[in-house]
Amino acid sequence: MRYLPLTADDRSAMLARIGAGSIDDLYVDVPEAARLTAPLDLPDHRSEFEVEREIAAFAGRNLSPGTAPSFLGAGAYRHHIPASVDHLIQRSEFLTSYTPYQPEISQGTLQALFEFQTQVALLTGMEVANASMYDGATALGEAALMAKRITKRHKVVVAPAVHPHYAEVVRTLCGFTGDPVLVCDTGDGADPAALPDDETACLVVQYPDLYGQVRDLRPLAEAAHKAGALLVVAVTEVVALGLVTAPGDMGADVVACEGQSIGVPLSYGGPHVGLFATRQKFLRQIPGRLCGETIDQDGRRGYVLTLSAREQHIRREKATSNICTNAGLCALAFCIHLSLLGEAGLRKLAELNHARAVQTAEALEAIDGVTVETSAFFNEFALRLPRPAAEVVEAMAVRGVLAGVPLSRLAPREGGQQDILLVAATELTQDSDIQALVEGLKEVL
Amino acid sequence: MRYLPLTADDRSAMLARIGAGSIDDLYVDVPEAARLTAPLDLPDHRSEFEVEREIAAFAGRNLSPGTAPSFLGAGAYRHHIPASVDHLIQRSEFLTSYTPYQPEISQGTLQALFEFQTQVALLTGMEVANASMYDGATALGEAALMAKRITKRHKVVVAPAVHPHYAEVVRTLCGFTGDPVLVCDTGDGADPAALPDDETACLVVQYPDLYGQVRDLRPLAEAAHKAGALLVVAVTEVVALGLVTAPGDMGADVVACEGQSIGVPLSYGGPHVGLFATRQKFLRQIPGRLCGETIDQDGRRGYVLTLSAREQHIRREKATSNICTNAGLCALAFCIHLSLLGEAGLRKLAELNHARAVQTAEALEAIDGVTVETSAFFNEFALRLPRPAAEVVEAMAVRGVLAGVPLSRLAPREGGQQDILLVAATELTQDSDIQALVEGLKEVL
Amino acid sequence: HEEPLLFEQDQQGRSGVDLPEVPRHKTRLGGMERKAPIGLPGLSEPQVVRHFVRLSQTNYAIDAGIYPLGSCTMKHNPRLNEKMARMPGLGDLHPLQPVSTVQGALALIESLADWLRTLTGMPAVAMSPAAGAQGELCGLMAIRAALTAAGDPRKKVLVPESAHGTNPATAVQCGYAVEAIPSTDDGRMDLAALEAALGPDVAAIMLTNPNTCGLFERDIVKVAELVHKAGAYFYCDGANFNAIVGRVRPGDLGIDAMHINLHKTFSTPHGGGGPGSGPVVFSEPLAPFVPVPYIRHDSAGFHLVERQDDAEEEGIHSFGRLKGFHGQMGMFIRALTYMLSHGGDGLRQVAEDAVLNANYLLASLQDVLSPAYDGPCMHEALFDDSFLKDSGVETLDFAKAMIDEGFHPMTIYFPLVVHGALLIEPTETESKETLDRFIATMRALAQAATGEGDKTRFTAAPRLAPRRRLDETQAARKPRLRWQPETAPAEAAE
Amino acid sequence: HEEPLLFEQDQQGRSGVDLPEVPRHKTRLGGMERKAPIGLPGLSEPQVVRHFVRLSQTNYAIDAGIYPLGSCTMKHNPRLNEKMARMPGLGDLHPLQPVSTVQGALALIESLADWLRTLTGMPAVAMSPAAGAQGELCGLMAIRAALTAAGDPRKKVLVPESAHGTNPATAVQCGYAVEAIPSTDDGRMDLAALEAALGPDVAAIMLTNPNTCGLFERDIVKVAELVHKAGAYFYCDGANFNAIVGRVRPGDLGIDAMHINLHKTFSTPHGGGGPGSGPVVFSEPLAPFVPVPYIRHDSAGFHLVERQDDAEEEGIHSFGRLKGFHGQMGMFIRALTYMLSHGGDGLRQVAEDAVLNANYLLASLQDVLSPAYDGPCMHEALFDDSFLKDSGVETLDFAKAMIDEGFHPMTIYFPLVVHGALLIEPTETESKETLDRFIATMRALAQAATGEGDKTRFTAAPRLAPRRRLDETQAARKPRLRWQPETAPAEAAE
Repeated sequence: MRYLPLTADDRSAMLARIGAGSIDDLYVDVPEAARLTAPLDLPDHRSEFEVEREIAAFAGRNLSPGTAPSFLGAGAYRHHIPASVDHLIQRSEFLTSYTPYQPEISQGTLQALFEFQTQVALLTGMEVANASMYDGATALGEAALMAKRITKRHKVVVAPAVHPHYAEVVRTLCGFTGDPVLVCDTGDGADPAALPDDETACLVVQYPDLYGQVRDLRPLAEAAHKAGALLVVAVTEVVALGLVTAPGDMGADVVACEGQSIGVPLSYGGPHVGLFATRQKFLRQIPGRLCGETIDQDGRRGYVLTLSAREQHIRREKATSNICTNAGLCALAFCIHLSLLGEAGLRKLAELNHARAVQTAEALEAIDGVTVETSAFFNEFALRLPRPAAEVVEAMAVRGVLAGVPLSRLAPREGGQQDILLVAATELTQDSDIQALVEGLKEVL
Repeated sequence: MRYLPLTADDRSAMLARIGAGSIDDLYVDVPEAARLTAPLDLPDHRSEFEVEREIAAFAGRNLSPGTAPSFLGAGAYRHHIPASVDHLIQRSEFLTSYTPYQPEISQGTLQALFEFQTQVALLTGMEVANASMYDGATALGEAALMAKRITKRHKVVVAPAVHPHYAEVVRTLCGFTGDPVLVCDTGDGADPAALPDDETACLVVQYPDLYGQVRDLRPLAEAAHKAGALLVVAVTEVVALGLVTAPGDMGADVVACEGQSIGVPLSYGGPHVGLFATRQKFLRQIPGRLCGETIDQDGRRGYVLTLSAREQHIRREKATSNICTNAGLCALAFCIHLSLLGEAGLRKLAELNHARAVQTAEALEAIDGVTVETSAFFNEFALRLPRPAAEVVEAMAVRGVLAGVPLSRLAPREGGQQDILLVAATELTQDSDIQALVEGLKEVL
Repeated sequence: HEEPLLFEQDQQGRSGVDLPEVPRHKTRLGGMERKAPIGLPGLSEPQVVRHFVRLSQTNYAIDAGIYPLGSCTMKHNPRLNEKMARMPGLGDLHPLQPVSTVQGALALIESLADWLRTLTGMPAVAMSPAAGAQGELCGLMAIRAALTAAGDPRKKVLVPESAHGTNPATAVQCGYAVEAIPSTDDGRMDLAALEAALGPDVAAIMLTNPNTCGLFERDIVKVAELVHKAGAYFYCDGANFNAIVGRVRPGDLGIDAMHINLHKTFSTPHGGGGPGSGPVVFSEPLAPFVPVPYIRHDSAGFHLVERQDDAEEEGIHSFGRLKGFHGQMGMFIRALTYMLSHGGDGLRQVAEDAVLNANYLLASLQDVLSPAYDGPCMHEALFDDSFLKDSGVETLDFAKAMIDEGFHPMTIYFPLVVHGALLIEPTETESKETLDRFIATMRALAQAATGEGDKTRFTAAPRLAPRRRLDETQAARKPRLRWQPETAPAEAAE
Repeated sequence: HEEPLLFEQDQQGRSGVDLPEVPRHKTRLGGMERKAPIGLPGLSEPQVVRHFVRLSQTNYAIDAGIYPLGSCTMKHNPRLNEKMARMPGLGDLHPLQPVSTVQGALALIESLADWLRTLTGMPAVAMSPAAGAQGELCGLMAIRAALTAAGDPRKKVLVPESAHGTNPATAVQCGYAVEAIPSTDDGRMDLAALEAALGPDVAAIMLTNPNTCGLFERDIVKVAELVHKAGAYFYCDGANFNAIVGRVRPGDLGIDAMHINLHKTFSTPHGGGGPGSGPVVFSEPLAPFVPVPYIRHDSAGFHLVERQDDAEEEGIHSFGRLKGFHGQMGMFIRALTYMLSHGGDGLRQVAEDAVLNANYLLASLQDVLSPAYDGPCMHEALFDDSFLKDSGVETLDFAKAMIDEGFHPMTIYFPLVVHGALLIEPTETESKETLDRFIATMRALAQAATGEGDKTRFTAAPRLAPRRRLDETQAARKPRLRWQPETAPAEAAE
């Protein structure tokens, strides 16, 4: 066993020191009936290369978006990750360290978290941010929970066109105990500004929304605030914030983003990284970890986890959240990639995404019977097809093209929604990809 | 330009400090006619992902031995490299450091080299080893040069069945200045023990030899020593030394190995790593770097490059070799992989290699008209085919099987040698690979 | 030279990425273009790489030394696992690809689920929880869903005093009141107190086993009986499953739900704070209440049930969705790689060596530190601060002095049931040589702390770390949670 | 805690690898089985990983700080290059695969060769040399082969005093006598001395340009004319090509052969001592004498000419083979990735920024250190030790004091033509901020060294490094080049 340093001689010597006759003597507290005697029905240990072959066999049965034209989005986006990002997060000192409970020997992790918090605050246009959540959807759920604590109201309203996964997580986290959660159907025409009432803790909206629509949030912020509610904004494609007005500049009270697009691989849905930003005045209601600046005994600047009186390990049943482990390493990847991009790089990256999406939309609009439904978008839009999108996607997959996400996979299957295909482009979209999509659709439709 | 930190403002400010009007002023010493004014005919800089696509396009035009049954050997072997090896050698502190000229801040590299030298000495059965050479063939060339310095004789004799690449490098390095180098034909039946005469500096043999033959070197050592010559042994498959008697235990004076099999990827032939080991008494004639143990000012054990009076940067035209940069990082990879293997692991690895080769040989021997020519072998043997091996290899490649190395690619094409195929197996050889080889050969022959 | 913040290294005009020229295109942003700059700093790639390399060099890590944080399980993280997680065709899959194009991914997840079912002896497993704490939430939600379905949602969750903070926090987040159960003098839950507390309003008990004192709850089968008799469910916090994997199946103990921290038992790296992954195994009665999405397998292949309405159709009354997509696939790959590498035989050895190492530490330190409880421990050894009585050295000082000796300190002040706790978990991947060196150092420190003479070695520690003790009070009183640009002095504005 | 040697951590019964069981097989080793153990130590994977991580932590690296080693060119090593070198289908190719299965690999090598030909303006290139020094050998051998083919092998190679040690060592290894050409007061080769030395027995001159004093040899075109007129060849040591890439083509200067250190100009990592790669470009007259193997390209694809007899058939009088296989493919991939990333525009900027940075250092330090020569420098700035005169501080002390300031020292005592040389090469990948910090430190050190007061800051330096000054004399007098097992004391043998 390559990972186990004890030899048989070691084990004997150690048992002798302990005064135990055998390892079984150390398991005396286990009820006898529960002590396994026979081996479980599992294979024995294996060499590295045998394990590699086994994992490769799983990989071989998938179609990788890296090898096929792909227009998949709807909350997860294939972006290019610079090689240095993955290298740096694999450094032993980052990868194999624990939560920085001993700050004197964890300044690397802590300073990076401080920088991450600053980046998130800047990007969202907010005042403060935490040290990350599991993903965008849970960050949104925690945002709604925080709104309930702040407003001391119980009702959460989720506007139309919020990603159904996000809405479901909000419903699970906020509604499980019986509190009301109003989730509008994704395609509901309801005016979100009319939704908040005097029982509403927060109005939850998405920006750009599920259909990729970019719209001014100021009227919604006004409506929410007028009703005494908070405006909580979900962002599933954080690269958009390089090009469009930040939620914080339009009156958002909490912004919950999925940060995967910057530095984190798709990885079939996880681990990703949730960004959580809000106003300074809500500081002590923030869930999760916060890193703060301070000084050491010699007066040197340093960083520590702080305000932990909000957290479960100190506050137990009175904590703002039960979160413990977060998405530290993904937050680091986000921080490194965004450091590489910088102001100019992020802006250009966002412009490229938009340009590629516009090119894709224009190419698709030239197909008979197909319409782009999203009037203003960043890098993703809803395409109305003349037949159910799910079937079209399957037919395209057979042709080796990942054409997008059929709305019916996420939203109720009734009504005209089933003909909607969500199509995303990124900087990795090539002309040949667009051509393959268009030609495939022409054949399939 | 992502790798260049200077901004346009920086450049102006720096030119001002220098007192130069423009960058051109710093190139005043270049003859005017040689100053390039127009850009060269080269593409402009590109993004990471564009570069990745371009390199991937090259990769896509090759058949990777990782995806095809492969029996290629003849001096380069596909072995499994544990994931931790490649990770560790990529650590910034190893990868991006220079030759350890400042030992106080290079102890990591130095201690690893000291450990490498010890491993090489143990493995070859010799007393001392250097800190690496470019590859096995150049190590052999340097060994022959060293023998010339030690014996003060000019003639080098290369026995039959030495890898032709190695023999050619010896001829280039030792014979270029007009000194005699007798290179026997690979398949020459000459008795190598009869070759050394009183002008011979060294007898060069390979072990296991080009045909994979393992034979006792003691008679050759005796013959060489009797003639006043040294016995220089080349090892192209270092894993063999885990299972067969070490050259040092059979009277070798210098052992030159290709170390690629342990820790170093095939990489289409380079970089690999040359191992160079010899007797203590020849210490001051060793080429290349040596790392030695010493103490620091506070009495703590430490390591330094030593005996550099042998080397070009001190000794200039009187140096033992012109080598400067060696194969440091590959030596580190070798050292890490061999540390992981340890005594027990290397032995088992070697046994596995032998077992797989025996299985392969037995399966091939069952084919009509095909004979294994090598009577005793480690993991590689010569297979006589009923027709020219080069054609067979091509035909097999079309079937997606890398059947081995036709001897004719290396050795003179005349005579019976052209029907010889060198077939190697390693721990990565699977039953299905052997089956594909046998079935393919049955069809092709 | 101290590494400045990224923001202090800003120079606009620099970027660490190159991108192709943006093709000419119509803008379709609906007038929502950002007007002001974001304020991100401009650095080149060499600067960014150096920045993070330099930052990393101030961190301690398991790859550099023993990291004996009790209840955190910092064991060796094999690099093979990292390599596998990055394999093309796995690491780069999109969570919403057609299911027909990800059959290998689903098969991998199911394979991991099979290992978990076999190792725990439980019939069902929910793979989606993003971390242990979310696993707890998942478990309690399933329990609440089952009770609600039975028309009896109940009000209370019982939690022993020694529990992790996540247990009570989770119970509250799930809408329950929390009642603490005291511990006995031998470091286990007080069975009599449990019996007294159980009643018709108790929904569940949350018990960690082996518990946070590093002890196996001897009466666990009895606990399960009592809990079930009271109509409640038995949630087991599986944070310490690494002590018993391959030797004890929680399913044989009467447990109804248990999360498994993949990073603890199955060595996915902790990454300075995550990501984690917290699959939850369930008993038969709770199996119909799992969250979506989940995988179903039939002759046609693997299917992903992503929606509550689809689940309902096949009789699963799912309580809903916990996170964005299916789960922490990257962690699944690492954990499965770890399992395949160890095999059933190796996993059992993992537990045994973890327990052996902890008992070896306990036996070797018991005369100089003060063990909190008698008897063999499981995977971690718990001491209290009575050995420091009147020494002028606090547990915190003792821990900080370890830093100057080159060791990461153990967990301190947890569990709360012990005064000034020191909880040491060596894990199975530490060699006897390392333990012997650790023991020698601890013994020397204990003697120095309790002997005569100057105690600044403790009270002023650490002195050899990248930072000395940091002012946590100031950090909390005047929170500075982000960099702010220096405000231009008023004079400059003239 | 100091990291012991691997051999001191040995315990048999441990291994850091698992391997499948060895299938039953007949042994066909001909009785040559090894009898005695080898003596390799047994360690588990966690121990090996920790060992090398801990060792690495005692190294300085370019990723952690400026590494201003003159003539070594330690610049940023992009991680993209490492990723590309490991791409399946490139990193795992066997050198003796059928050529039909490696067309992409050959195309890649040819593509790199094209870049080198274009950047140097030379018509031919030999790709196989394993490092710069082997490139020198390759170049001189081609020259010797050409001269021999012309019936006039000659006897001498002229080398300026300031040359790298590899130049004379190479010339000797190639069978030539070496004659040194002195330098002038402005740091260039003495043209008159060259003219005097040239004659019918001179085979070649080896000149580094920009030279090792960091200066461009102004008279290089004249040198070429003189050399050619004497019937000799002009070998240029291209170690410093990074100063002129994209701005000057060696082919326009009359050069006949020049090696290119891929790690210097094209940033393949130096790895603590290699591997390198040293392609050599050739002029038309030398092109027919290249080593095997080389690549030929026609309408049928790429061919690899591996044998001298095959080469001869197409009119190439190859001098033979220099190393085992075709060349340092892993380095080729990295270098080509670097070139594609920079493009022609970026490579020119590389040279300009390298020169700008060096001149900025020179201008900023010239009043406190003593510049060796006047005028602008190229990519490195050379100082002598006259500023330290009577200070009690030697160049070595000054360099060691830099370590305590967190910097890797510059190259010292090279080139030999300057007394107590300090050769500083910042490279283009250092920011102005870093240079300014470096300058401030150098200025402070220079003032401290030349001022009044205690000089132990220099003479006792370094004090803050993993080791203080090491006893190199003892190392050389009593060489201990390997670990030896402790001999058992005689008593124990009883």
